[in-house]
Amino acid sequence: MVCTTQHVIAAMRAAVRAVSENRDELVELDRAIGDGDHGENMERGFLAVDTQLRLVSPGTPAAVLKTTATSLISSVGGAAGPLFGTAFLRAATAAGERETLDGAAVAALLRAALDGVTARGRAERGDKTMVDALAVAVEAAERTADEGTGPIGVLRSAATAADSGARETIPLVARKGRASYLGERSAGHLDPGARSVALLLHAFAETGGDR
Amino acid sequence: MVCTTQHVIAAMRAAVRAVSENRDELVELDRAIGDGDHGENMERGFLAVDTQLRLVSPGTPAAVLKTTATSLISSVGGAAGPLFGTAFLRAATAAGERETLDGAAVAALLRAALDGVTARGRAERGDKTMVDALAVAVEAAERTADEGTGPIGVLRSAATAADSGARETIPLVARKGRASYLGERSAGHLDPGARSVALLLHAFAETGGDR
Amino acid sequence: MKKIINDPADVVVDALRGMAAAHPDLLWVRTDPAFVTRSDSPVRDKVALVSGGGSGHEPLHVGFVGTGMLDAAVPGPVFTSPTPDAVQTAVREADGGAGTLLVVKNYTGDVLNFETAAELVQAEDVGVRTVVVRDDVAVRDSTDTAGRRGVGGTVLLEKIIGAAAERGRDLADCHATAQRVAENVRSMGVALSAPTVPHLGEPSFTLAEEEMEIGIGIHGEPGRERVGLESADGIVRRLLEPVLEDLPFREGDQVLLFTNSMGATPLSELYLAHGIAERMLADRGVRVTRRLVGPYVTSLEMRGMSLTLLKLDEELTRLWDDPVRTPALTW
Amino acid sequence: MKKIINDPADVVVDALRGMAAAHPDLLWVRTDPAFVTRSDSPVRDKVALVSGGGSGHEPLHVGFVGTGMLDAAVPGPVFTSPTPDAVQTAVREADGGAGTLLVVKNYTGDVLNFETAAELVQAEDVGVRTVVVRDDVAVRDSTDTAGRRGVGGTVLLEKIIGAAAERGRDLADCHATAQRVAENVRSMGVALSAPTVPHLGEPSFTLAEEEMEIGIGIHGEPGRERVGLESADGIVRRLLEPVLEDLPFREGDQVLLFTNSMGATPLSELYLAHGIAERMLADRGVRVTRRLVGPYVTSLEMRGMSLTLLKLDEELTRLWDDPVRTPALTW
Ligand SMILES: Nc1ncnc2c1ncn2[C@@H]1O[C@H](COP(=O)(O)OP(=O)(O)O)[C@@H](O)[C@H]1O
Ligand SMILES: Nc1ncnc2c1ncn2[C@@H]1O[C@H](COP(=O)(O)OP(=O)(O)O)[C@@H](O)[C@H]1O
Ligand SMILES: [Mg+2]
Ligand SMILES: [Mg+2]
Ligand SMILES: [Mg+2]
Ligand SMILES: [Mg+2]
Repeated sequence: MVCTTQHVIAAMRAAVRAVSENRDELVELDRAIGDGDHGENMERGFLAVDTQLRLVSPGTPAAVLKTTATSLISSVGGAAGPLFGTAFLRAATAAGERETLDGAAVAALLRAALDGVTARGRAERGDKTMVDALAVAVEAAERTADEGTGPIGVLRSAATAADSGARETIPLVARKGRASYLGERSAGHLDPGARSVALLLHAFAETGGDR
Repeated sequence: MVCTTQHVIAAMRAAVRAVSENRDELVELDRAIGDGDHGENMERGFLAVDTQLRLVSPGTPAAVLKTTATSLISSVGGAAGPLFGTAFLRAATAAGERETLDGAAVAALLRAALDGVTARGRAERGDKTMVDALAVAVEAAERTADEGTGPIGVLRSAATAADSGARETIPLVARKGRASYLGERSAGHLDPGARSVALLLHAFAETGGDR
Repeated sequence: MKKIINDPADVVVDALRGMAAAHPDLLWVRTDPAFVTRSDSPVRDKVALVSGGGSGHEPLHVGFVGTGMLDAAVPGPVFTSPTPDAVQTAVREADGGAGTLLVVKNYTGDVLNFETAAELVQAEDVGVRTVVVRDDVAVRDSTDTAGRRGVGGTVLLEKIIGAAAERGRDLADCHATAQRVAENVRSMGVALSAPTVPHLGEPSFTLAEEEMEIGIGIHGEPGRERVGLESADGIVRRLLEPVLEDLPFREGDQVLLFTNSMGATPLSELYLAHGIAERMLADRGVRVTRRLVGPYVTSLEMRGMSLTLLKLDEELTRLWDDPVRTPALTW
Repeated sequence: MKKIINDPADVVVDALRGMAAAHPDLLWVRTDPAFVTRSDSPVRDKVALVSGGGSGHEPLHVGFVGTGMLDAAVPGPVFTSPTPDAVQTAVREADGGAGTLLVVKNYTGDVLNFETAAELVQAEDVGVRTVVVRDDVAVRDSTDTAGRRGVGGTVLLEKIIGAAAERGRDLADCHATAQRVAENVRSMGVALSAPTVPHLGEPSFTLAEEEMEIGIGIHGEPGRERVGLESADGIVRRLLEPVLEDLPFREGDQVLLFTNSMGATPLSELYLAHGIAERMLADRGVRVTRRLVGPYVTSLEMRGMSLTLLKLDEELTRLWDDPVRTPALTW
């Protein structure tokens, strides 16, 4: 019940597919309360991740995560690039030298990712951003990990929680990111970044570890 | 059976009304094969004519026609301004010192107008311009005048002939004016300037002389 | 109709008032009749360069009034030539004693009204000459028709002859040089959408989502043919080839390439098209030595572009490079 | 989608190639990563002024590279901030040893990416400072939100600080002056139609025939409120009043009035609106001493406009008047 480097790579490949398949949904969500590029941004970013992972053949989970981070930072632009980039960078740091990740480690990585995003973007919960999905995901992951669940179970509970965290952004009035320019008119729409968090976690959960 | 200065003024007033009432039709015709301003141009011109006639109170048919000409020239712009302006200017010259106009005089004035338009615009019959309506109108006017008909009868036959002259422009390919830029695509549309000639002649015929 | 205007009947004069406010150092604006002169007009002993035509093509002509270009511009109503008296009044204000050259785009209305204006001006003992620009190869060149329209080439001519006049050349020289420019310039345009004349309130024609109009004029009049929308490569080729063939422009020729927006084309698309045109010209060995890219001869909010080529020689190049200071063109 | 483009994925680079062809004397263009520098870059011992941001706002920023304005501009994909490495590479090429000032419009993406770029650059021992432009009064100014967007004010800042750098002022001075400009400039915009991002193929939002969007941004994001279309007087008042109240601008203040087109607004409408704004300002005793009118901060083919007011003092006025030579701004 641990997650190897190959699993992390497979998880990232699943994320690449998930982002591409859901590109149009992300575009539509961002069009409603942003500038409509979030699907493009994520797709461009994860295609770069895909390419880099092939070129680099990283040898540890941390190396996979770091390659992911730098690929995102140097290809996405927009708000999502530095934020997801920082998230993966912090997760890489948290992974350290480990060769495999157990459930607790996965939860710790997610916590580190969340800390990175909030340090960078200064968004709080309720600001209608990716933080709203990520924060509840981290809490669910920690709860599940505490129960001794393996990495895949931890990711599954994180993904499910992220779904509801994302859904909960719908009624909110945005206070960060582009949607904040809309004021009250941002209410009634799902935050695209929060949706991306859920998408990524679901992709990771499907392939992210030994069952 | 003669036409006095007052009749000529009344005829011009009728033209003012006719142009205003048919402004939109002229716009539509010009939109199809030109730049859509012919209705505006004619209306602006004849409103200026109306104003000037009130200010000037011309004392002879020639003076009415000259006031009309200069008002058109200095207010219309576009192709129609100088062309109709020249037409009325030449008609004024042809009217000379006459206090009244009989049928033959009206026919002579129309002939002078036509000569003016062709001298200015260098269009020939069949080029799909106002000349196509005016030329057949002049011929009809001359025929009717030769039969000893009065001014109103002459104008009526001119107007009726102008109608068919205008209609005959429909199949033609334009060789002069803006419609010529369309080449073959100008066929199938009534020439707006030809329509204006018919409109003016009908207006004159309704009020243009002792019955 | 979506426009930032007050009364549609007043758009020309209201816009002129805004120009006057925006360029107090460059322009002197009158509204009845409507015309614009250089703020230092008349310039003593300099040939006056005066142009005009229907409004709706801004910055043409009013935006080209200033040092090194036009002395006066006479805007008519939208898409309608100004009247002779307006032109006459403008010439009276602009003429500095060395005569006036009228720049007229070849439209029946413009030609006839400026013709009358020239007669009126001559009667006041002002030396006056006229150059007629007819550069649009979309229209068949023929003496038994109205002939070719004046489009993008007008700007190039006004810049070059403005420089000639500024250098103190006399009327005959300015006129001869203007003729030379007119003979060596060719253009062709395309529309992706139609303009809407303010007082008409509706677009002049309708194009389906996947259509474009090739050989478009600048007055909302339809073009030569309607075809399916193509890539930028295809569009540029459709404009450039008839232009090249017409003069013709040959291998080794030095040219000025003017890539013009019809109004609503984003600058990025315009540069993109310009880059393609430069490449196609390079492939044929035609040497682009000067260029102009921007919205200079527009048709209200029409989307589309035109390409203009002017064959250059040393003298025309020098005059093009001379300083110019107007609202729309400055170097 | 009606655009003059080839592959939608290549629009940014294809447009840059066209710019390179159009302005060989002014610009040096690179495409991987995409950025533009002055042709004489790096300028020894001059503070380098570097900006960038999403594409689609042309001429911002690439059209403002040249003498007296930007040393380099880094265009991202359409409406998307460039990445840190692109900015880093551009700074490397532009920095002449006196440090670099980054001009960033206040959008989360731009701020974060330029922040990272600044860190990377600093690690290479280049002195770097950042000024963030946040002039859009349509957005509530608050520390617990993303805060105000950077819009029209950016051009004015780039021109003025470009002049300061050209005069040889040091990085601290350029930065302080830039802050002063940023603090004294306010803008607000309106859209009459939406832009279409090339690779999306559909307009970013839909406005009915009689609607306009007040407080619009420049990225196709909807604005603050949607209201019925009004006369030019009404539109200008809706933009000008919140701008005036915000700083606030007071009777006797000297200001630069910048009337900006969002892309597809005809120049005549823009001048018309400018004239109204000048009149309204005169009525309140605010003195317009400098002005800029044109499409300078656009949003692709969006129809609409923005008004920007900058409170001037003698120094800012002098810097504004300094010569500038770029593709889009020259005097
Ligand atoms: N300050 C922030 N903190 C956390 N997330 C943010 C912040 N600002 C924006 N986001 C997230 O970024 C998403 C938008 O990303 P994207 O569309 O790619 O970038 P941009 O807004 O630059 O176009 C939003 O939906 C939101 O979840
Ligand atoms: N050379 C010409 N000779 C005679 N009539 C002409 C000529 N050119 C144009 N016209 C007439 O002018 C009409 C168009 O007038 P108008 O729309 O007012 O001017 P413009 O073409 O300048 O917009 C045409 O329908 C045609 O009848
Ligand atoms: Mg976005
Ligand atoms: Mg017409
Ligand atoms: Mg017309
Ligand atoms: Mg974006």
